[in-house]
Amino acid sequence: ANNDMPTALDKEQIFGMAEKEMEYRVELFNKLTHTCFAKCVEKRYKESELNMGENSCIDRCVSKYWQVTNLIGQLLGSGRPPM
Amino acid sequence: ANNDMPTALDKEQIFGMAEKEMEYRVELFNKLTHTCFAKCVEKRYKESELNMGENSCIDRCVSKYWQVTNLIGQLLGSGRPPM
Amino acid sequence: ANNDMPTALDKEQIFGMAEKEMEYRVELFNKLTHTCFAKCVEKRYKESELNMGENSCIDRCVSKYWQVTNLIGQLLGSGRPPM
Amino acid sequence: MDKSMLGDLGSLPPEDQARMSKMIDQLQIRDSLRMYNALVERCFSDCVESFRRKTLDEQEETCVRRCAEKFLKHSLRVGLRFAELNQGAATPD
Amino acid sequence: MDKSMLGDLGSLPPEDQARMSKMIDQLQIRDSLRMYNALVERCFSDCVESFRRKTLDEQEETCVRRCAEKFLKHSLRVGLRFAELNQGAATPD
Amino acid sequence: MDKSMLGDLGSLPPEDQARMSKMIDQLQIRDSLRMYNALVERCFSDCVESFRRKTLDEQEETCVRRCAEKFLKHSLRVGLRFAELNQGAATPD
Repeated sequence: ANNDMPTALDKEQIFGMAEKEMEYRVELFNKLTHTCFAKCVEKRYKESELNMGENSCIDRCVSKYWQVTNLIGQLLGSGRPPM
Repeated sequence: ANNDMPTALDKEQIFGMAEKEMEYRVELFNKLTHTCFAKCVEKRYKESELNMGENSCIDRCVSKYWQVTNLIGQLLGSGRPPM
Repeated sequence: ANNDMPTALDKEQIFGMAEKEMEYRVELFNKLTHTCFAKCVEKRYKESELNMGENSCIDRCVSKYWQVTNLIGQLLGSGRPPM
Repeated sequence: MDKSMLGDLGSLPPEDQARMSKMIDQLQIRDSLRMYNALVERCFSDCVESFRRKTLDEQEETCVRRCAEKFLKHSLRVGLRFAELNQGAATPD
Repeated sequence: MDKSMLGDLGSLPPEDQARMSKMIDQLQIRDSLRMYNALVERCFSDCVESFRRKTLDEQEETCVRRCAEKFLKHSLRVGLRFAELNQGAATPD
Repeated sequence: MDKSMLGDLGSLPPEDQARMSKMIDQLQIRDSLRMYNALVERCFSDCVESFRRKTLDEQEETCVRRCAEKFLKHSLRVGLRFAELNQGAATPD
């Protein structure tokens, strides 16, 4: 669908947008990581391994965070998936 | 007073400073927005409208935040308004 | 040891890395400052001077923060000191 | 945030206006993506407490929707008040 | 974070690929330094409470080590899950 | 933060020194504006609790002043200690 887009916008803008998009992904990943660590990992740090409960909490946390990202993306009416 | 400033500094520096200044304004606005949301908006989210109490709290919060920005700007001796 | 490094990497990359490195130092300093302020300075703000207890807490806080930075740097296996 | 808050470009020569305008566009794109990230983080943190299932339940979804809508209304209101204060404080150039 | 998460470069002309690749490298360096800073801040905040001495005691040091190791394992796991979701959501270009 | 903390430029050729110096200046401007924003946020959050009036009362104003002064003194002290540790850790180039 967007085969000939590059002729329409100039290249600097395309690279600028790609850069912002990647910064956004990195930030999404970092916020998700820190939020799920705070929600799932026991702060006493009695051991250096993640236990089973923490691991399954992390998986569900990532999944729910992803859903919230999509849900809010729809509300903002971007019309495209957040990634 | 500063009519002929552009000749003194080179253009790159002017654009660089304008960019920093704008980043600063965006960050001020974002911090203000997040701080006043945390101070004024009820976290239970029982409805999607802001109620009267929240609205007037927001207005006062913005006003006070602005005053704190000015007050600290004076203390820092910038000699210019923060915006 | 690294006398002739500048010929190997191109200059843009060196400046790019120097910039990231400096951003990292600034961020380290800022995080340290905010963390130690939160840990050591009394939030009642009864006076505008730091008292003796606060001052010695700050010195120890900086020292310990520094050690944590080094400790985690070793764990990450960077092989170089964090600064 | 509203473009007008970022400065008055009227007094610049055209080529500088164009450059400044591009810079503002870039800042706005970055800012809106950051806002999106911050909104997701806030509403997730406020609304999702349980991790016994991997999908949002109805209550969580409702909470997230309201949180996001409230935040957007809030943000709009702050923008208006902020612009008023800005105008009051602005000095003629 | 894994480079592949940042996008598919295969469809670009070579010189653009090179430029994009450099940009990604720069972002990754910045990101890993930020991660390092954030990890230090978190483990320091969680593990160091007392300021009666200027050196870490053994208990604090153990806590910091475990905190950092746990965080790294956590981060790895999040990366895997995130990549799966990303792939599921990806549309063919 | 002090410029000297950001690195030793003595060993570079003059044109690179100039470029590096400009880069440091840019970082310092950005950093001081961020510090200003962070200081406002912190002192506002710590000192302003009531929103029944739209202007600061005397007590809030005093609190903000002291908070800002304390933070600046704190920041100065941290800078000194940080520089000492930095020097101790510095390896000759």
